[in-house]
Amino acid sequence: MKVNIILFGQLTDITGADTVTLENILDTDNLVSTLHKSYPAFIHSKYVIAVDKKVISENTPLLNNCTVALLPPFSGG
Amino acid sequence: MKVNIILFGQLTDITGADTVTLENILDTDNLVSTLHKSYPAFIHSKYVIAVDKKVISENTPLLNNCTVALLPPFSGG
Amino acid sequence: MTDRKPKNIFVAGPIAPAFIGESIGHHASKTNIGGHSIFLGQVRADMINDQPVKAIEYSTYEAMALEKMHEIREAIFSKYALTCMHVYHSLGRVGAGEISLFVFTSSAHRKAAMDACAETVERIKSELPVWGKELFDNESYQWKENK
Amino acid sequence: MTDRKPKNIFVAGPIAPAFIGESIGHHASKTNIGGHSIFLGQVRADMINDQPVKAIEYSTYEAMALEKMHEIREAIFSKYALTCMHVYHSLGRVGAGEISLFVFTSSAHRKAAMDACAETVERIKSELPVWGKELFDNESYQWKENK
Repeated sequence: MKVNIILFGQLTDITGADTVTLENILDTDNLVSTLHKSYPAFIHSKYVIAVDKKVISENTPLLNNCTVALLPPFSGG
Repeated sequence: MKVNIILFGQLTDITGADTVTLENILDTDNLVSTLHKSYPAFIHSKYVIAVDKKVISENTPLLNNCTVALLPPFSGG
Repeated sequence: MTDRKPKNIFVAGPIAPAFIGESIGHHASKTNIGGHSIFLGQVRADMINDQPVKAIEYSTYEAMALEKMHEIREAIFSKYALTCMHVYHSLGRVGAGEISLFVFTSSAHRKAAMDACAETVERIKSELPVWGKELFDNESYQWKENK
Repeated sequence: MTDRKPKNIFVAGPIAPAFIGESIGHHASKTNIGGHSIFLGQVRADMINDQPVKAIEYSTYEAMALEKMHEIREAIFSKYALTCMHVYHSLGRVGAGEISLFVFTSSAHRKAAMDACAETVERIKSELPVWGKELFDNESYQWKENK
């Protein structure tokens, strides 16, 4: 499956874009390992993964049309 | 000694005035007993005594020109 | 401990919302501030014996209140890393829905401002010689008691 | 638990002090309110590597932030006896000395408003997907980290 990932904050400095698209992704563990291969700088980045606007804490299967976002530490306020 | 006492809040309802003057007063215990004779309603009133703007907690001698104030419970804010 | 002079905190009548906005705006040049904490006391139209409170008329023992407020201010400044503190309290008549107390603290990091504001409000309520007379429509009144 | 709809909290650029004054004034008709608590976040001109922060540029994951803010609001309303709550957060550029966060809670008695305001600010800082980019004079920047 093809997954569009939206990126925020300092993570956009790594990719130079607000979104990246990865191919052949089944779940979030799979997404992370593919991402780390394409963009090694992510290995040392702090971020959490949100699937459909909910932060996940364990491997999560990705369905068609789901929204995946990578969120670096928040700094609002 | 003659002492002028300033009154606030509900205490002014008892005397009908912001100040009362008592004669032959030596200390605050003396002041309270004289006041209670002149205005029995003070016996049932809640108040603290301030001498020269400091709330006192025990019998305090009153000097010439000192300022005595009777303060009912505060309700500012 | 600095030697701040006792400041007047009392204003005649209600504290205007626009004045609060202006006070906030005056801090734009203090670029070491990261957080402001504000408490506002507003007069409630409490029902007492089936009569709504129309207004509170505030009075004070001013000389003592300003001395006490100075003492509170010094204690708060020595306890918290504040940039500044402003306090205003109404005297005279303040209608229901109007503001009678404005406490405003600022600091580099939010916690100091928030804790200092809360503590200042508690001390003002319990230690300042100020009295509120709750006024009703029929010219009757009742002396307010702080809970 | 009421069914409040997710509200937009985001505003473009700084939050004007006059707007804060107006928001306060809108509560004059709510005569069951006795206390308002307000927190304001202001951009600090921190020195970082000998350069002062000129401004912070805020961005968000808006769909998630509004959903999260709705969840925070519902939790705060169910925990505290609030009359109302208003939250505004800047997006885009906010200069040093300008205001980027405005949290405003009101209640009949002061404690609910004060505690609710403090808890809402903490939750916004730790749970809302918002990012600040600290901008310097020489076009360089650094991503802010909340302590």
